[in-house]
Amino acid sequence: MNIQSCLPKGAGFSVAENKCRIVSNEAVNEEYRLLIAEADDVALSARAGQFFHLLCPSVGGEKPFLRRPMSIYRVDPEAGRIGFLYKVTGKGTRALSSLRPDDTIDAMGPLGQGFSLPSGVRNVLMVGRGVGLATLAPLARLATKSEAAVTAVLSARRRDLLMSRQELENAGARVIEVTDEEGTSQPETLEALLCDLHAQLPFDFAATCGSNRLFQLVRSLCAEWNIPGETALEAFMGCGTGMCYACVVPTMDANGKEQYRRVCWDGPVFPISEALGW
Amino acid sequence: MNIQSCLPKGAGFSVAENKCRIVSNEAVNEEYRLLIAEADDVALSARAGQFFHLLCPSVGGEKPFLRRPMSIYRVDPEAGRIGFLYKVTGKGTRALSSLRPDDTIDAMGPLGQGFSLPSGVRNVLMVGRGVGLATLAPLARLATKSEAAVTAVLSARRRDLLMSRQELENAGARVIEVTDEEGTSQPETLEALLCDLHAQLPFDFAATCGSNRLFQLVRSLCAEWNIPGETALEAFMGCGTGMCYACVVPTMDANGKEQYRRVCWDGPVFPISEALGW
Amino acid sequence: MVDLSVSIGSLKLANPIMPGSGTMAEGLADIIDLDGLGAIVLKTITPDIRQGTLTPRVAEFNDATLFSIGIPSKGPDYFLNNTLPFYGRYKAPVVASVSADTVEDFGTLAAYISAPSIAAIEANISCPNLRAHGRAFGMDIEATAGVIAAMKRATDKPVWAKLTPNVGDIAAFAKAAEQAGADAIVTGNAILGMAVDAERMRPRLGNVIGGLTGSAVKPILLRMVHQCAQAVDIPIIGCGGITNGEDAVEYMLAGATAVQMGTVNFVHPGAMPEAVGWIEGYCRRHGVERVRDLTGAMSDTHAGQPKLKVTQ
Amino acid sequence: MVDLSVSIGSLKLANPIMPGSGTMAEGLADIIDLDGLGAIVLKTITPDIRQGTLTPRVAEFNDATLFSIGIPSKGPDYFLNNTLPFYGRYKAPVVASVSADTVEDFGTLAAYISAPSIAAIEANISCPNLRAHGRAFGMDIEATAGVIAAMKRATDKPVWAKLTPNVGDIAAFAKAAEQAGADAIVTGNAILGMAVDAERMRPRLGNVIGGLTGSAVKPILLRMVHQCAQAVDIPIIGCGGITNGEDAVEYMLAGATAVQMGTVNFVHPGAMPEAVGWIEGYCRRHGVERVRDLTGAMSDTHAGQPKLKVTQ
Ligand SMILES: Cc1cc2nc3c(=O)[nH]c(=O)nc-3n(C[C@H](O)[C@H](O)[C@H](O)COP(=O)(O)OP(=O)(O)OC[C@H]3O[C@@H](n4cnc5c(N)ncnc54)[C@H](O)[C@@H]3O)c2cc1C
Ligand SMILES: Cc1cc2nc3c(=O)[nH]c(=O)nc-3n(C[C@H](O)[C@H](O)[C@H](O)COP(=O)(O)OP(=O)(O)OC[C@H]3O[C@@H](n4cnc5c(N)ncnc54)[C@H](O)[C@@H]3O)c2cc1C
Ligand SMILES: Cc1cc2nc3c(=O)[nH]c(=O)nc-3n(C[C@H](O)[C@H](O)[C@H](O)COP(=O)(O)O)c2cc1C
Ligand SMILES: Cc1cc2nc3c(=O)[nH]c(=O)nc-3n(C[C@H](O)[C@H](O)[C@H](O)COP(=O)(O)O)c2cc1C
Ligand code: FES
Ligand code: FES
Repeated sequence: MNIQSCLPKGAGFSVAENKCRIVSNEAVNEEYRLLIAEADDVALSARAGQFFHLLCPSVGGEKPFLRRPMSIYRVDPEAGRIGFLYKVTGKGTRALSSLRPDDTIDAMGPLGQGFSLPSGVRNVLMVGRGVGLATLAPLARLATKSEAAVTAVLSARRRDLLMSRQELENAGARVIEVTDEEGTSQPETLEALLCDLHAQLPFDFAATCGSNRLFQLVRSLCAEWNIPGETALEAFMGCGTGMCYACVVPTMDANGKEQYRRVCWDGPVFPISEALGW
Repeated sequence: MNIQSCLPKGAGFSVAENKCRIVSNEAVNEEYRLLIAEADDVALSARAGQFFHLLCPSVGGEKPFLRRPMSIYRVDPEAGRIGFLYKVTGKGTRALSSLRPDDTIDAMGPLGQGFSLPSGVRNVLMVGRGVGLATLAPLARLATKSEAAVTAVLSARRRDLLMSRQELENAGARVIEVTDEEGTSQPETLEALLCDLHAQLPFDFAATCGSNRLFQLVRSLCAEWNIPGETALEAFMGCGTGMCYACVVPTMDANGKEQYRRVCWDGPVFPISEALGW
Repeated sequence: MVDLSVSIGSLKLANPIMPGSGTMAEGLADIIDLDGLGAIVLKTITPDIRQGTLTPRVAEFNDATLFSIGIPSKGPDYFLNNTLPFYGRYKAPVVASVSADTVEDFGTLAAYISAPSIAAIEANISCPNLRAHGRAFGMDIEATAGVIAAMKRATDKPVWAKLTPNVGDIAAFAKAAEQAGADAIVTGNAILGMAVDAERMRPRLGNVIGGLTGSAVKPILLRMVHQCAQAVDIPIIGCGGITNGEDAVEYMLAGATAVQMGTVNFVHPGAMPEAVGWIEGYCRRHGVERVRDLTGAMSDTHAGQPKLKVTQ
Repeated sequence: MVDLSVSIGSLKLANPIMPGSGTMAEGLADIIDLDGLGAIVLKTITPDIRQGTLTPRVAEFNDATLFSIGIPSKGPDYFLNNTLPFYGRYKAPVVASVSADTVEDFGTLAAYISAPSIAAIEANISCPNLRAHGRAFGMDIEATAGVIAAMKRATDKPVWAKLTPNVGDIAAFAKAAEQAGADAIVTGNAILGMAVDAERMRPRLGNVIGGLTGSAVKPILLRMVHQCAQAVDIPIIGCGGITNGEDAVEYMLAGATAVQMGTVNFVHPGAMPEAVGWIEGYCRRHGVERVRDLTGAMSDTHAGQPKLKVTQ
């Protein structure tokens, strides 16, 4: 439900400054919180990999001037709700964590280019860590909807920091968890595991997000297996709407030329072959 | 009680940045609120006519950058409490009104020159309106303590906006209320009333605060009756501690020369003969 | 009925609100109706293709931002073939903005992009990021005049001189631009600033120095607009920290004919249309029939009266 | 143990924190121990007696204030007979600040007040309120050099040149002051600003224009300090929006040897002693033995390493 929006909508406006009522905003573990808010149709059109630019409230003299980008973690059109999974890192996210049910949040979006599963994909590999787990969750739903199998490898420092298992299993994904504390998350160990899985049933698409090391690994495997892949990148943002050019990252364009591209406008999801890590 | 003060105290420091626990902060009528806070010894040394410079909290992105001056309305050394009677007019006082019991307020003070009753005064006249009622209340207590009789004339637009009757009667003052709605508050009406009272039992000191019209009236009566008087002035303040020279008002010095003086440092209380109104 | 239109020389705008160059792009059209604007001012372009400055490109304060973007530019051909046609669908006049390395190149570029659909050309002589430690054309009074004169020779379009606030006597720069033929003055661009990360002992921006923008700079640019208004006869477009209609009115009262809103578009994309609405309400409340009557209508002293005849 | 002392030429300060001229007075001694300061900088005085500007004298923003005070001055005799003796009880060095109407008068006043208890004299060539619309000595490079040279001829005390930020190329002014013999540069005074009351259509200040100070100006003055530090060899004292120890460290990393804190004293009179404590903790945390090693220690680029040898 859109409580108030002063901006013209409908007729061709694909992005809105949605004033959303908060349903819940609870900690899911020591580091992450899940914010669920009511949303109108424009917001509910969000696709996997897109993000919202959230206006964080001012709390006790601390004013997060700019909005903060958050990947869409959950879209539930039936309930009319959207969800964000976020880590409290600085003043913006600290302010977010102060929001209570029935408060309002101004969530501008949906923004950016989401994941685009090539048609006919049958077996999807997803490898995520940290915030990446938030970004990949809706992709699993997208993939299983188009009847692809999904294997989601979740990585974290400790077992208690793993998230999204339930979310991904609900989406029909097979979930494999690896952690630093158990020694199962190093690139070499993971590479062996992934090659094994690929040997059993070859992946034809891979997506990764949330860690540079995982990105490097998945990119090299995509090249080796000769399959397409995508990754979502992060950058400090100003506008989130392609206007300020603050969020540029170096990318390799299709012709192999290195150039800055805007994470908020050209991304956040890029073909894995064009991304250069971060 | 002083919850926390990082500043050196005792040894000659007459002013402190008191972090005071709030006891209550309730509306007394449509326009005014009474804030009661716990205070330590430095704050409890406040004298009638002095003020505190209050740091107002930031509320929802509104940040009152500078402190706000408030006259001391009540000092209760036994209970260890001080009180302010304030009108919600702008962002600072709006922020003050958001404070709840057990919140902390940073009250710097006591500051400025308070009232100084000439010794031997027997019959004190006080005339106040609006905020002036807050400023004059502790003077009544001071006067009755030194065994002077006190007549307090309280003026307001409407009867429901009159305040401090109880406070003043508790202090042993005779209270006379006049209002615009009853037609008892015009200067002429008031002048007749005051001259009447003076004829019955001559006043030997007068104090006024809160209205320019009342100030003009009382000043001319003081001159006519040849008695000393004082008035408390207001001005926009920066520091409140005599450092910035923002709060100057034109005054007549003892030699009849007009010059700017600092309300926070040379005042807020000035001899009525030296003040020029505002 | 309030008449919201204002004239910038020969150019008539439906209302006094437009974006600052570089603070809107095609993306804004996904969120608001650009036809609600007085004008559409486009990002500065350069003759060559540029990538812009190193990252990170933004640092944030309570009431301001520090951006160092440089002028990422796809060049004049991309501008003519892609950017301009995109905005062709709107009826709001389109203002181009140009920058270059030499006075002559300003002229050449202005001539090259003087397409019929362009209503005016703004000279960004003030971009703080192009030169080492921010020295720009706009900090040199002869270069300022030189750029405007070169552009006036090269094109028939109205030329707006967007001054940099990183000067001492802003009014002298406004006068120099006026004498060189500028049709309007935009006051002004971002103020050079810097941010240091104390814990990491390093600059926060890739470019070390950037442009400070947002509410915090408003008192400075407002003062400069007032000074320019007293020095020149051509219209002044105020810019700097304007976030709503009230800010815009303050600039107009101080002498601006129209205003540009910048950083606020990044945070509240609806800010410009909302400001138009607020100004209309303000005029109605104050009995002002024509918004242009607000220009310079502030009283000269705190104690004085507004220089405005109102109908009430 | 961190060595907090810094040297401004021949003058050794116990720590790098001092007030900005005009932002402390006797009243501060009722609240904090002035001996905790690196120096005590006094309000500017003039040869004549002055009342200062019209009221209202202050307007407030979220993160800044706009003051227009002028230089209310009781003159040099009051200064010598009343002000100086008051501060005689403190061991922190006392710095006077002077302003005048002509270059020569700067020299005459400096000579007149060169009492033994004065450790240095600051030249306030930048006061924005004395002249119509804020033009000041400090906006003219020859006048800047002239004032410093006149003072150096007139007194043996160290002379500090307090620059105005209302100029284009601040480094050029720092260089001119250095060449004229200044012992240190203070960068800098308040930035000229203005505030308009839209509803009442009038300026908020009696003087129309005032000086913008407080946190909001920090990025601008910090950039100027960095530019000055690259241009001169004499010490630079940073000033502008410093509210705590972290701000002070940022200025030092950018090139300042010491700092002045201004407006914050009005809001948090304990800010200066607290900043000294914070800086000590910072140095300890970073293994910095001498606070003076922080001066200019920031890395030149965002990606680079601090130019600092730490002991850890
Ligand atoms: C497209 C995109 C999607 C994202 N999705 C998520 C998500 O689903 N869950 C989640 O927890 N986080 C996500 N992030 C990261 C999140 O935006 C940052 O953690 C957040 O902005 C930090 O703000 P802060 O004020 O709490 O931290 P501070 O460190 O105080 O922020 C200071 C400034 O740095 C910027 N910043 C700091 N860290 C980052 C970062 N990692 N990426 C971008 N800007 C940053 C802030 O926006 C702000 O401008 C995403 C980032 C991007 C670009
Ligand atoms: C010595 C002294 C004692 C005072 N005692 C009381 C009191 O006991 N009770 C009470 O209700 N009010 C009192 N006032 C007035 C009170 O300080 C102002 O009402 C208050 O500062 C308004 O702040 P604001 O942010 O709510 O209003 P705003 O109008 O938003 O304030 C904007 C600015 O103007 C200043 N300002 C506005 N009105 C006044 C005013 N009348 N006097 C001084 N500065 C003003 C504010 O401090 C602030 O800097 C006193 C003022 C002075 C000088
Ligand atoms: C990210 C960013 C990019 C900008 N790009 C340009 C530009 O290309 N050309 C230009 O003349 N001004 C540019 N500006 C300056 C703005 O047009 C405007 O002058 C400035 O932001 C001050 O206004 P504000 O305080 O409302 O943001 C840019 C500003 C920002 C924040
Ligand atoms: C009320 C006030 C009065 C000032 N008076 C003087 C002065 O007399 N001489 C001077 O050189 N600077 C004066 N200044 C400028 C300060 O010393 C300082 O340079 C400025 O406030 C910037 O620092 P800040 O942002 O920390 O306040 C004054 C500033 C304020 C706010
Ligand atoms: S954040 Fe502004 S262009 Fe991406
Ligand atoms: S408020 Fe600063 S001197 Fe009075």
